[in-house]
Amino acid sequence: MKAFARRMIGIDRRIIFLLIAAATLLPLLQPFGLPIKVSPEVKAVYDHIEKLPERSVFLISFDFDPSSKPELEPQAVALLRHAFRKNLRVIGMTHWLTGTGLADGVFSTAAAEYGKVRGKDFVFLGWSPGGGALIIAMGQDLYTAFPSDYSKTPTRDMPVLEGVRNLRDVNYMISLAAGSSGIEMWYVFGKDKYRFEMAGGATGVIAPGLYPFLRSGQINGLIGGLQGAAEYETLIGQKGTAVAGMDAQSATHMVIIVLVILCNVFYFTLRGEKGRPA
Amino acid sequence: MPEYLLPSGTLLGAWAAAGLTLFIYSFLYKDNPLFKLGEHLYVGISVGYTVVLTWHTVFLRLLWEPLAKSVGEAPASPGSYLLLIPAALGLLMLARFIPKIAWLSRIAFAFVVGFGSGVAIPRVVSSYILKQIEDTVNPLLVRMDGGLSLGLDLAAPQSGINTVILLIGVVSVLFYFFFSVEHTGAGMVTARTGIYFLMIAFGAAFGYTVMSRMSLLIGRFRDLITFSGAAYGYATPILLGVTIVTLALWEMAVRRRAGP
Amino acid sequence: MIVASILLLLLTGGAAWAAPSALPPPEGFHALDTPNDAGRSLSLVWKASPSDSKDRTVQIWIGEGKGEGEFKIVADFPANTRYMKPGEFPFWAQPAGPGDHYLKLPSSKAFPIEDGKPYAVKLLVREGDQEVWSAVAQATSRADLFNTAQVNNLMFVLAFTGVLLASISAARRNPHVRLRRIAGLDAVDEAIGRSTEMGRPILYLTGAGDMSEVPTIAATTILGEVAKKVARYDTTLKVPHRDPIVMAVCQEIVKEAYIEAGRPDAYKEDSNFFITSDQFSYTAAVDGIMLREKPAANFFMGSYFAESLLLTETGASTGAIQIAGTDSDHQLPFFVTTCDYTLIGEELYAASAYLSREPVLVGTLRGQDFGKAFIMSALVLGTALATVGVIFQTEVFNYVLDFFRDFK
Amino acid sequence: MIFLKRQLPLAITFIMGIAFALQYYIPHPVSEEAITSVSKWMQIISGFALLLGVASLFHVHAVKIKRQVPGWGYSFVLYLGIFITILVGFWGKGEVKVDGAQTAFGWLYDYMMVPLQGTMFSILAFFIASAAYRAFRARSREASVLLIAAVVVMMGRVPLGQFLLPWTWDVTQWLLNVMNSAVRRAILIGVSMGSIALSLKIILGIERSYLGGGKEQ
Repeated sequence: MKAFARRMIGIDRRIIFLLIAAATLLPLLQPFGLPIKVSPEVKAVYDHIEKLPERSVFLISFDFDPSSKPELEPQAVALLRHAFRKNLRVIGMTHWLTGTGLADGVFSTAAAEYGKVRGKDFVFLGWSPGGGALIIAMGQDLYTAFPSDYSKTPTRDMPVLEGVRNLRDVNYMISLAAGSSGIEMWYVFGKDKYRFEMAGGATGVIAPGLYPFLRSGQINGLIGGLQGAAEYETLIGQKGTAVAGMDAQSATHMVIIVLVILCNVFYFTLRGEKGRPA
Repeated sequence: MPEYLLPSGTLLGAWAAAGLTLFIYSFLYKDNPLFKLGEHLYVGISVGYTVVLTWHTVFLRLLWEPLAKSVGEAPASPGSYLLLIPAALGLLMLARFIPKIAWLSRIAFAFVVGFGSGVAIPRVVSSYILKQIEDTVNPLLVRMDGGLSLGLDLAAPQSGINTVILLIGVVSVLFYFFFSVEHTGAGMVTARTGIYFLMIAFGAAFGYTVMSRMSLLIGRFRDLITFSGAAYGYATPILLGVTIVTLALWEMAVRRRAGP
Repeated sequence: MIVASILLLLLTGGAAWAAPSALPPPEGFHALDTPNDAGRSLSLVWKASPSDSKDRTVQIWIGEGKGEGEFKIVADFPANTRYMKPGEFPFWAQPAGPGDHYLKLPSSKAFPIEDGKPYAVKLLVREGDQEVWSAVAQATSRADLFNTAQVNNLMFVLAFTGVLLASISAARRNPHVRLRRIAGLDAVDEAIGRSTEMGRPILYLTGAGDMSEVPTIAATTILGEVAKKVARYDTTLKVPHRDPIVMAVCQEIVKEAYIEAGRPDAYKEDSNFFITSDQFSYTAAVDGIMLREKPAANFFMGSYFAESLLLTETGASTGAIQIAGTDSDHQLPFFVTTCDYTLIGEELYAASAYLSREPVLVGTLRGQDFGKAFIMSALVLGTALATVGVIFQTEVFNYVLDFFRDFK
Repeated sequence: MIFLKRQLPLAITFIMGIAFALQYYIPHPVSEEAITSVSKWMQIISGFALLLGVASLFHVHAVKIKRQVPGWGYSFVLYLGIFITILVGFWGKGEVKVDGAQTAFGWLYDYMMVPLQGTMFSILAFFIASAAYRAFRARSREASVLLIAAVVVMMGRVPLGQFLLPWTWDVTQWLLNVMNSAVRRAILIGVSMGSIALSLKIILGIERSYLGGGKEQ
């Protein structure tokens, strides 16, 4: 027993690496779909979209770049699926130049799933500089802020934008942000002035800092990190990458916990040995 | 090229990305030629990238363009020549290439260090001292329905009981950092309390971070899974095979060399 | 018909009853230059009224000069909002009385406000179909030269400077200050000794910061002390860098240390070398150095980010003694769990004093202790005062507590 | 000469330090402008200094190649990486995208820099596990509380943990909100004392090791 414990306590760390790799990879390939507890702040976003009438205008701003892709892309996919299923008109845009290609890809894939047509059911406006100033410009006139969309089609007279002059005509908007400035900026320059309802989606690191906004009603809902994305996938009944990701999270966390417990068992087995073990 | 394949730029990119990802991961097995290749390439690219970015954002955008623009104005305002100061200081930095006048670089050091020290002082007092005191000093009792009550709700961060715990934590950890007081007697008890606080907080922060680190791994694995599709020409499985075979061959070569 | 006329009577009579003869105009309305700001903004103050409600709105109208020209509306909000927030201003810089309405009116595209030009402002209060104008108030905006709200910050800096200088000069007169042990620093000699015995290099990292950051400066000072010891033991020192200026400074420091240790001949210019400023390629390269050159001791001083665990875990796998020192609180959990010794937070700044035992540095530590003692008492007393304030429902303690608040 | 070598740098440090400490208390736009432009100056100075760094890197690897130390071939790979990146970078004028189309520089960034960075970063996932296995042993009472706190938080963070032990979620919140903030606050206050003291000493010329030793005599 002691010999075994001694060998296990000094185990080759590459075995631990393999365990972690397996615990991550297997759930990704074959999700086991553990139950996900849906939090009220995610439910609020879902409920709001659920209540919107058909052909309402839904604006989604991709305020992140590829480094936050693992957490925010699943959120975007789930939201788009929900919006397309509800037959909303979806407008996409980004404040981050480096996130443009990624955002366009997400749009195309989700739209293809539901047979939605670019220019008629959705439009991806792409990137334009300015940050807060861009939001103000959109609040005054959408067509001067974005004369053409990402694929260089003129925005004026686009069927999807029928009756939309500026941000006041947006029914609901969500900013998926990798920095707290994304959601704050949309609130300060957009919602506060042009009175549309808005929500936020954020990476796990910055989500806790956004709860004050939620409590004060500045945003009506908040999707936080991969967990939030998994909750949204559960709500729309389409378990995707986030649920699989949360399974992988559960698995790796449990692997580490079991490893720590085992190493303490081995450690205490050895402790009786002459004085203190190395 | 078969039709189901993606455009060549993306395809080549997927192969490069998948290959480099696997080369770097091979480091988890042990230091090996593939990792060395990836590592040196990575350092090279990052240095090249920094040089290009510095040239465009610093030399062109911050220095050259404003200078050229304001000198071009007639008459040029004296203020527009101010940018020559950092340029001169930058050149002093380069004096290090000539040992005889290398000491000139100290003037530039002094400028940088002086600025940093000055900027730090009031800002540190504001956000690390006053703000922290402000957030820690809270009344232990709250007035509710006309009566006084000591909030015993551990789940509410602002409750009286949590204020007390917070205060004990801050004071005991601060005491632990005292340098000119020996940790004996009552001092030892306080310092020990401080150490326990430190250890609990470190453990909690460690456990909390696991999730974001695993998210990174999930992200990488997801990319590798994407690249293993037919549209990408089965990049991941093929390159994984190449990596494993190379490692095996290398391992055999090393053993043979080390052998009798 | 009768019913109708009664109804009509009721309605008209009711309306006459519900609407008092007139809305009260806002009392004590005046405008002023926003205190402690960069200019281009005015502030408005008026007294709160018990009848303020969310159904009553207030509009702000502004015009140039004395108000002879045209007025423009710039804001519109319910009458029961925009009060002085408790705690927003310190007691010594209150722009309005407690409970008053207070509104900062910044320059905007709709109405730009310029410094040095007079403006006239008036309020329009509306409820239902009634409305009433306030008197016209005048003010001129200007940029201020000193933020009086931050005077407590400045006082703190000056007081601490005094304490520091006093304890340094005290330490010069009497250099025998007892200091408590810091285990990590006792281990420095052991680590250098072991590297010498094993004939392996010592790896020293100065962190992610540049030369204008204080933890980096602390790391370079410690490097000086370590280099002196290394020079005496005649061991190899390797310092890979992420910032070229830090590299240049460290070259000077290490050279000076070798001269001071009497070994200028043993100094090598390329013991300090640059890799790249990119976080993770730097990490990959340093991990490579650890695996290939197998240093017997790794020092991690200065500020760190996510790379910390990538460095220390690789270092641990090569069996090196690892000593870390950082003020990056978010990385401390990883250093503490993977290094043999960790200097936590402030200990990083104290390290050079411990290693050199110079009176100036030791005196500084004493000064820092005084500072901490002061803050500790402020925390305990502040909590006590705040609690007593709640018990007796008094605001009087704010005159003390405001000194320990951060104002912008 | 001694003045230029010793006193002038100290004087510059003093003036810069005092000026930019006072800047904080001055709301006037001129003071705001001063700090913005001097921050840009710092970037320009480090831009020049980058040349020192690149020279050092070239030197180290040139020596490796000249002496043919083991693995000197990789130094060529490094040179290759630098030259190709600089070449495509200048060719594409430092832009990653022109008119929506990716440049070669952008390709290099998206398909080499980003994956390399992400992969190196993600190795942390493996190391955090191996570090936990090695370090989380109940060697002492301090080590025990550390390991218990870590395990509880790990449980409370994931769905499976919340499902098995529902109370861990609340305890996690409490540990992070109360215990962790207490410690972080104390560390920050201590750190600030140390950093203000060091900054003051530098401004007043008491600490001058950054100029290359030469303590106050």
